[in-house]
Formats: sequence, C-alpha cells, structure tokens
Amino acid sequence: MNPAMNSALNSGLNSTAGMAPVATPYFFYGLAALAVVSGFLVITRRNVVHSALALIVTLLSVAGLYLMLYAPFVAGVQIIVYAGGIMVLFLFVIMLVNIERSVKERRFNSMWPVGLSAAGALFTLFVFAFAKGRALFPDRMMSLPESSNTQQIATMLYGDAGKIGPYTFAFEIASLLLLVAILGAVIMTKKKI
Amino acid sequence: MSAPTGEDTKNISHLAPSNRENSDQGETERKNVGGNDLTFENPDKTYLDSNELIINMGPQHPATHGVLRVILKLDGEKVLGTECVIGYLHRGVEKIAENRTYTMFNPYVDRMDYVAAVSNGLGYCEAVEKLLNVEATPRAKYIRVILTELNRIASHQLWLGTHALDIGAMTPLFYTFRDREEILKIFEKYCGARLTTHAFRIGGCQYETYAGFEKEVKNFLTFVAPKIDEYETLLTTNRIWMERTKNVGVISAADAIALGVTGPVLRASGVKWDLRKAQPYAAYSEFDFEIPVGTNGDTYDRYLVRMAEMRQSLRIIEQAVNSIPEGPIMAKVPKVIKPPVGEIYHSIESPKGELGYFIVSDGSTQPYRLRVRPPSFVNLQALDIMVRGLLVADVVAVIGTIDIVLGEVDR
Amino acid sequence: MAEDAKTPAPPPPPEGEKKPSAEMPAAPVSNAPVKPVAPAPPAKPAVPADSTTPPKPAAPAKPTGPVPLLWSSPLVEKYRSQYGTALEGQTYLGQNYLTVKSELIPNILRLLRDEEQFDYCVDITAVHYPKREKQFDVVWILYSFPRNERLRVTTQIADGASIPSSVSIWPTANWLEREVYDMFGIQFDGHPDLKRILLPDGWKGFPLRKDYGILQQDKEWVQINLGIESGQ
Amino acid sequence: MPNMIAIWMPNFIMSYLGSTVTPGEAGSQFWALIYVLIIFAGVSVAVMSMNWLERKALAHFQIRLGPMRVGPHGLLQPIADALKLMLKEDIIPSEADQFVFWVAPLIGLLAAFTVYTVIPFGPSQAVSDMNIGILFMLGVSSLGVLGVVVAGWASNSHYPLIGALRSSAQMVSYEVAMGLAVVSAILMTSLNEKGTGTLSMIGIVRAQEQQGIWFIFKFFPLGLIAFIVFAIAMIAETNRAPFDMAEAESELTAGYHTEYSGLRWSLFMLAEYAAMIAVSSIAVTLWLGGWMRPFVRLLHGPSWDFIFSLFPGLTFLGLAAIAFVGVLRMPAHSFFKIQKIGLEAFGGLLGFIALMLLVIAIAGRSQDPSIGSRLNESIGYIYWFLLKVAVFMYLFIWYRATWPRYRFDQLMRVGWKVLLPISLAVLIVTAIVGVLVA
Repeated sequence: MNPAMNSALNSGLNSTAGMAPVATPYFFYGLAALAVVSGFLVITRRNVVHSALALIVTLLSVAGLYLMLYAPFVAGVQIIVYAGGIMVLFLFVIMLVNIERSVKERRFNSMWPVGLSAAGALFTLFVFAFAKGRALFPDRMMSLPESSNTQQIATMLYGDAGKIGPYTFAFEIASLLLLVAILGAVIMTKKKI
Repeated sequence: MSAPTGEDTKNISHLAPSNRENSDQGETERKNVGGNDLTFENPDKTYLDSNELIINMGPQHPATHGVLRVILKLDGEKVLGTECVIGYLHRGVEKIAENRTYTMFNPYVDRMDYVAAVSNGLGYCEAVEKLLNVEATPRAKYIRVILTELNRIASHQLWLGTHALDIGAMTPLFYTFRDREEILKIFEKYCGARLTTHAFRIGGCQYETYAGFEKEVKNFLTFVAPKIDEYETLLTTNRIWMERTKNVGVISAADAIALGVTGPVLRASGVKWDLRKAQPYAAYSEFDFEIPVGTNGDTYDRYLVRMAEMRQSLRIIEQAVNSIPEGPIMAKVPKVIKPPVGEIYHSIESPKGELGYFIVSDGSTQPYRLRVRPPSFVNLQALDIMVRGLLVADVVAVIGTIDIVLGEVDR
Repeated sequence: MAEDAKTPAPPPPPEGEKKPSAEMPAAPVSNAPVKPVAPAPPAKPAVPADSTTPPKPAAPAKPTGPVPLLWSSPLVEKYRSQYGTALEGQTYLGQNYLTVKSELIPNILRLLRDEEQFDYCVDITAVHYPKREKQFDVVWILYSFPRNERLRVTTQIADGASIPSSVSIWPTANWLEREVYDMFGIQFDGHPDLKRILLPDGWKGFPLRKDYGILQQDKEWVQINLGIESGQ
Repeated sequence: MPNMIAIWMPNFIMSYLGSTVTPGEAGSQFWALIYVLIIFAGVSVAVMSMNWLERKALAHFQIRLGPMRVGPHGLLQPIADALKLMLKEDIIPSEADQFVFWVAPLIGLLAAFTVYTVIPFGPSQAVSDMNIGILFMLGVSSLGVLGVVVAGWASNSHYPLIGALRSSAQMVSYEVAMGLAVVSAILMTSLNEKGTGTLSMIGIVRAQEQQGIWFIFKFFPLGLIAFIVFAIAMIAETNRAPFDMAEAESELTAGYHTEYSGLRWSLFMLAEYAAMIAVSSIAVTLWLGGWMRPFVRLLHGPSWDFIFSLFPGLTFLGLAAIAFVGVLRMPAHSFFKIQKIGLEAFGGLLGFIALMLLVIAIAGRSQDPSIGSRLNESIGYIYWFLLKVAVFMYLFIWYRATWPRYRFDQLMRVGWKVLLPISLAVLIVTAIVGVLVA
C-alpha cells in the first residue's frame, strides 16, 4: 500500500475539525449568481412554465449553497421537498393554465407600487442587517462536522439524551399546523369522503 | 348553443382528416342516444381551462381497433360524453352488391367482419338460399356449422388478445394468436384462404372436406380446450384484471335491448338470447349447447361470456364432427342465380351479434337492394352510455369489450 | 330433411322462421301478456315449409316463384280494425310484414312496441324505386323477444318527404336513421342529430339511390385532382 | 520513462485498491472522475443490454423469439437500434415550446444518472459516500419526474399532457409511501451501541454487516413488508408496468413522449432504464445487504469465502456454456456461418472472462492484503451487488409480461389507501420494536 495515500485517507477521515472548504468561493459566486439570475427570470418570464423551470434552478442553486455550508441534510430536504415535490405540484397546476391567454395578460396590476415598496423595505432590511449585523453573526463558518449534520439537526429538533431540544415544541406545532392544513384541504375539495 | 369558438373547436378540426375540413366540425351541440343533451361548447374565458378537455381518440390510435375516431369530452380524466366518428373504412358494400350478381358478391361479404369471414359468408349464403327457397344439404350444413364455430372461436381469440392488450396485458395476445393459427390452418387447408375465406357457396359448399379434416378438427378440439383454460389462468382471477373490468362499462338489459345491442354484449347483461337457439339456422337445432349469460352486464361478464362461448363452440364442433352425415355438399341450385321477386331478411348469430341480410330481389341476377345489418355498427352505438362517467382508460377497455370490427361498422 | 325429425328440439312449426324455443326475458319485458306465439296462421304457406324444399328448387324457380300472401293474424286484425286499409299484412316465404301508410308510422311503431312487445328494432333501412311515384320504401325490421317473432314494417314515401323519427321509440334508431339519411337522403323529423354518419360531411349526393352511378364520384375526383377525363 | 510508468502505475492502482473508503471521501478527484466515467459507460451498456434482455425475455414469455437477425440471437440489436435512433430525424413539433421540449429529456437523464454517484457497489466502490446518501438519492430521483412533466407539457398535445399529469400525480403519491418504507429501514440502522443510525448508503450496508442480517429479514416480517411496499412503489416511480400510466400505449399512444423521436426519445428510454437500475440499487442497498454475499453469518470462514468467490467466474462460465449450446443448436446451413462465428466469439469472450475471474479467485484466496486478494474482494462485492440488481431487473420484465395495467384511480387508491397506511404502520411498529430491543 502506498503510505502517502493511506495517510491522506486517514487524515481525511479523522479530521473533522480542520475541514477544508468544500469548494472555492467561486462555487459560491457561481451558485449565488445562478440563483439571482434564475430568480429574476422567474418574475420576468411571460410563460409560466418557463418561470417554474427557472424557479427550480433557483431552488437547486440554493440547495448547492446549503451543501457549501456543510448542511447536506438541509440541501437534501430542499431538493426533495421543494424541487421534487412542490415544484411538481406547481407544474401540475400550471399545465392546466391556458398559456396563450396568460401570455397576453397584463404583467403588473395596479398593486405594483405596494409590491415595489415591500421589496424595497425588504432590501433595506437586508442591507441594514448586513451592515450592522456583523457582530450578530459569526464571521466564519460554523465548524459543524459534516458527517454528523443529520444527527445535529435531530438533536436540535428532538433533543438529546432525555433533554428536550430547543425547537421541539415549535417543530411539533408546525407539524400539527400542517396536518390541520392537509385535513382542511381534503375536506374542502372532496365532497364525499 | 353558442357559436363554435376557441381552441377546443379548432383543435378538433385541426385533427380531423382533410375531407372533413370544410364540414361543420365545430358544431356545438350533440345529443346522445338517450336524448340527454351533451353540449360541446367551449368553456367561458376562465383563466384555468381545467373545466373540460376535448380529445380526439383515433382514427389512428392503438386502441380503437382500426380507424374508429372517438371524440371524448373529458373533465380531467372523467368522460363526460363521447361522439363516434365512423366511416373511414366505408367501401360501399351495399352499393357494390347492387352492381354484382349474387355469386359475384359472395366474396365481398368476407371483407366486412374480416375476423369472422366465415360467419359473414354463412349469413349471406343462407339469406340468398332463403330467397331462392333452397336449402343446403345436411352435409353442407354440418360443414358450415363446424367452420362457423371454428371461426367464432378464432374471432373470440382475437378479441381476447386485443382486449387484454388494451388493458395492458401483453402476453395473452400472443397465446391467442398462437392458437388461432391452428384454426386458420384448417381454413387454409379447406379452402385455400386464411382470413377472407369465401368458404361457402349459395346452396352449400364448393369444396368437399379434405382427407383428414375430421381428424384435424378433433385434434384441434383437444389442443385448444386446455389453452382456453390457460387464458383464464392469466386473466380470470387476476386482481388487476378484475379491478379493470368489473363494474366498468355496465349496460343494463333494458338499455341493451333498447339500443339494439346483440351478441355477447346482450347476453352479458342477462338476456338469454342467441339466434342459434331462438331461431335456429343451418344445423344448429340438432346440437346440444348452452347459452352462457352474465348478470351485471359489465366488462368482466362480457369477458366470461365470451370465454364460455368458446367452450360451447367446442361442444358444438365436437358433436358436429362426430355425426357429420354423408351426402352431397351442394343442393341443386341453378347455374345462374335469379331469385324470384321478393324481399327477405335473414340473420345469423355472428361472433359479434345479430348479423342480418335484407335482400330485395327484382327477379334479375343482381340484388335490387342488399342491406347488411351489422352487429358491430349497432353495438358501437352503446359505447356512449357505457363510458359516461368512467375514465379514459375505461374507454379503451369498453371499446375492446364491445368487440367491434371497423370493416363491419363502416362496410 | 331426415335430420330434422331426429332432433331433440320440439318439432318445428310450419314456418321455418319461428320456432318458439327462444329463451328470454331475464330482465326487461316481463309484463307481457303471454300469447304463446299464435300468429302462425295454419293454412297459409304451402310454399316455404321445410318439407317441400327438396323438390322445389330443382326447377329454376323463376316463373313459379313464391308470391306474397295475405297474412292474417290477431295482430293484423286488431290494427286493421283500427286503421282500416291504411295497413296491410302480408307474408312472404314465412316472413311477415306490414305495409303501412306513412302517416301512421309513428303511431303504429309505438303501438307495436308497447302493445305487441316488439321491443327490439333490428334494423331500419330503405329501398329506392326511382320509377315509382313514392320513390322510397322505408323498412323497419322488428323483433320481439317475448314472442320470438320478427316483423317488418314497410312504408312508402316520396322523394323530399320526411317521416317521423323513431328514436324516441327505440334509441337504436339513432344511427340507423342517420345511415338511411346518409345513403338515401330521407329526412327523419325529430331526429336529435341527423347528419351523415358513414360518408364525409361534405359528400355530394346519396349513393344508394338508384340514380347515383358508382363511377361519378371517382370521375369527378380524378378530373379535379389528376386532370384526366376518367380513372377507369 | 516507460520504466517510470511501469513502477508508478501498479503503485497507483494499488493505492486505490488499498483504500477502504470511496474516492469522494478520500478526496481523490482523479479516481472519482474515473469512477464517474466507468459508471456512465457502465450504465449505458447496462441499459443497452437490459434493452436486449427485456426484448428477449419478454419474447420468450410470449412464445416469440425476439430479435434474432442482428448478430447471433440479436445480440447486436441494441447497437443497431442506438445507431438508428441517432440517425433518425429529430422532429420538434412546430407548435411545441422549443426550449422546454429540448431540455426535458436532459432533465430526466441528468436526474437518472446523478443518483449513481452514491450507489455503493462495494464498501469503497462508489464515487462518494455522502452523509445524506439515501436522501440524496430519493431527492434527485424525484427530480426525474420534472423531465416527464415538462416534456408532456412542452409537446403541446393532449395525450402527452394527460400522460404528464398522470405521472406527476403518480410519482408524488408513491414517493410518500416509498419514503416511509425507506425510513423504516433507516431506523434499523440505529440498532447499535451508540444508538445512532445513518443515511449514508455505505453506512446502511455496514449496519447490516454489523448486525449480520439483511434488513429484509430484520424483525420478521416488518422488514419484509417495508421491502414489499418499496418494491411496489419503485415500479410506480419508474413508470413501469403495471403502473405505466404515463405511457399507457393503448390509452395515450405513448404518453408523455408521444411527440418525441430519434435521439431525444432514446434519451427518455435511457433515463427510464437508468432509473430502474437506480431504484433497484436502493432496494438492494437498504434491504438486501448491498454488496454482502448471501449467508455471511451461516457459512463463514475462509473456505466458504473461497467458494463464494468462485461464483463470478462460474456465472460467466455458465453464460459461456449457454452461448456454446446456442452455437450447437444453430442449423447447419451456410447462412448461419457468420452468426455461428459471432456467437462462438461471444462465448469465447465470456469464457475468457470466466477464466480470468476464476484465476483471480484462486490467486487471491489468501487473506493477506495483496493486489490479488483486494481485486478478488472487489469483484465479489460488485458481483453480488449487480446480481441482486439483475434479479430486480428480471422482475421488472416479468411484471410487464404478466400483469394488465392499473387504472389511474385504482393506482392512486393503492398508493394512498393501501401502501401509505401499511408503510406508516410498519414504521411505527419498527420503532417500537427497535426501542424494546435496544
């Protein structure tokens, strides 16, 4: 066996603390640009199916960003739930839309100033948070070991070793809420159960 | 109703064949047989056009068994109504008959229900014989019964294979074709043709049976009986098959009679009526067989009825081939067939239902008018009430279960 | 026909057409007053009986063919007493038919269905006699499941005249009448959707009329499309 | 210089063979790339041979011969088909949405091939061992439906649209039952001292190794039920008979790919078969012990190891024997001369592979870490994995030959009212039993 290779492997296996970044910052910029551009396409395409496809690209690039942040679980869930599940349902509905008619439809209705101001406010908030919030956020990557990302999320949500986790209650409430929503949807749409 | 507008109408005419291009395809109001209104109007300008979808099934479609075109009006996948567009295979058989002598026209009838050509020939020959007031000889009648029943089995086998294929079971098709081949071999040996046999002549049969005919038919009987069981093991208790066919395409006995439906479709609805028993022709009164009937009138019952009919046909053939009398095969008919002036209607139980010939003679060598009462044509009319409220997949199953042959529908 | 005698089936009545061996009603028409198929008039058809067949056709049956005979049966009597000479019952080779004036058509058909249990309309068709004043024979072929009996109803109508539709009596008449319209151009009043069925909607003429030559359509087509005089 | 390579090459190969982790984990981009290429080529070849096998097996189910003309017993038929499809005119309907029509097959193909990065053909025979392997696989394979949906929509035709609607509803529904069945298998991985399970594909097989039991037999019959639920759901996920609603040819002509032709159509086929192999691999990994050979616990020891390591060679020997029997059964007519030679050559190739494998098995039977034993081990892993997948592939064909097609509402009913409750119940019971055992 090649000792060099072996040691490299060992170090790769054992060193969870000093983990090298998954990829260079270029990946970040690439993914972020992709997300922004496709996000822009989502709102500017006249054809809704094109918008939906662009939205899928946005979601996938966000999933890529999660991966870069050593949050593979979140990335996987993003792909399954958003790109795989929700977008399919979106497309399901969109396919029934009369595209020729929707293309001719006016793009912006009279509520556009409200929307614009809301977007502006949100943007200001982001800028403010970015400028002022340096102190709030750690300026470096959180050193969570990638290999135990799933377990860490589990600990957060369900607690560990008999202790209730910090988000257990919120998580359960959210799941209950979703259950109620599902039941409501079923009852509303189904005349005879 | 509103004028034809919008994409739906455009779509239909777009898909229509060219000779219908300038016609009023966009007609917005169509009625069904029961008199209920079926409006094909374009939904209003809703943003979501999810209300209804009009799709055009055929004439080039794998499951319409030829060139049948069915315009389906769908709500999602639910069928709200149908309209059959037929005639793509119309060859004007009835007009041809008026321009041919009785003998010359005989081969043409084979081209109507081409999967049961022998039955067609039997009906025609018997009708003309009746008009001539002649009767075929006993031996000819027996040969006719044997060949017609073989043909019934062949027709049902072909139906089973294609019907199962429509529902998604590929394999039965090949099994049935393998076994149908044996029947076609017998036909080929008997009269030289496999499909459009032209097996009978007015007054009897042209050919004496070949040497070993009876043995081969008997061999076939022992060969095919287990094969029918084999088809049944594939399908009868198959859960998916049952789910796909039970309570699908139900037609009540009253509806079936009102719509003139005959054959296995009628019998599956519980009406025990078979022309072979009710008004026996050829030599059928001499054989012992049963009329299988269903109870629910659904696709599954029609399947069971046809499977049972194949077995009954085997019984008839067995009796016939064991007691086939000696004697001439042609009754004495004039060389030039010139029936007296008069009208006659004669019908037989073809594999599809009542196949009737209404012949008007003016005393010349050519029929003055020859009308074919095609079972497929009349049975197809019941498609609409059978598929209402079902899904697209069921339309395919129901088209299959009616057992139409477009050559006969369109003539 | 020695075999006939040997059959296990009941000996056939004189008419070969109606053997009362029909097994019927599972469902629909059970309220039938069961007249055990009596319309067999005993004396009539010497011609079409089974027993007489072998010798008959030996001679070319041209000059001495069977002729339509008068058909007397309770059914005919009943309606004749109602409608008089507008209706006539005949039988030919054992097959019965009623010749009816066209005004009576919807009534008589409805009565036949309701009173006489002719619940199954086998076929509707027409015959064209161009030399006659009333050019068309319209023929209804009926069958009764309870009685196991066939009956034809014939009426004569002139070209261009219309005749009431029987779709409301037998739904099956829908397509059958459409085909008659398609082939002969006979109008059926009250038909829900009377349009061509087998021929394309733009077709010219009605092909089963006797004056419709079999070549004219082909000729016209080749003249327009191929620029030649005749395709024959 | 050649000398350098001669020294360096074995060392390099050895460095790979010696590693006990996947190239992705070892950070070896070179080997990862090689793996990706091997997998891409391998999957393509597998799809082609699967194509041949399906036609052949289906034909024999249906008393036909199947392809017989192109090459001996139609062996070259897939190649001929591929050539034909590449040369065919590529038709894009004028009313179609050009871009989406163009991109749709690529989405399906991309999704189908991406999942192969985490499929563990052996403990180190995978491109990468992701921490969220199974989640990644389910997620990416669920992206495949986007290709179908978008293709159906972009064709701008009714039948494809209905096909697309059907398949989107179908895939979303069956993913639920499928996911729950997967979770119950993942729960079983946590039955160790630490009490923590894993989502990694390799980790799941390792857990089965440690517990010494395939999860299909774990907590009998819980594992079996979950496996059956998954096995049903995966047929629906890949749109295969009897759940091939989306392309039900008797109803929708060809469903979502009605308007496609030529190369683009073949990409759909490629994606479909690749997805079949991928989901079968998930089933094998989760329940059938992945790369583990059968009876590891019952029949262990070096001699049993040796006997089992002979299997790959013997399999190829059997295939070669079948080929030569085919040669013998060919009619003695000059027309068959070329076919005979071809089949002989093919049989000879199989025989040669068999010989090589047997040599490796015999040479590498010692336990010490030599290149032979490592190679032997790797071949064993890959062989058993592929064999299990091949069984699933055969089952796919068998189902198709046997069953009629479900109707859409029945399919949904089976998915939501039968499979979902069952998988949920199995999940809960598995959790309870697991807690009790632990």
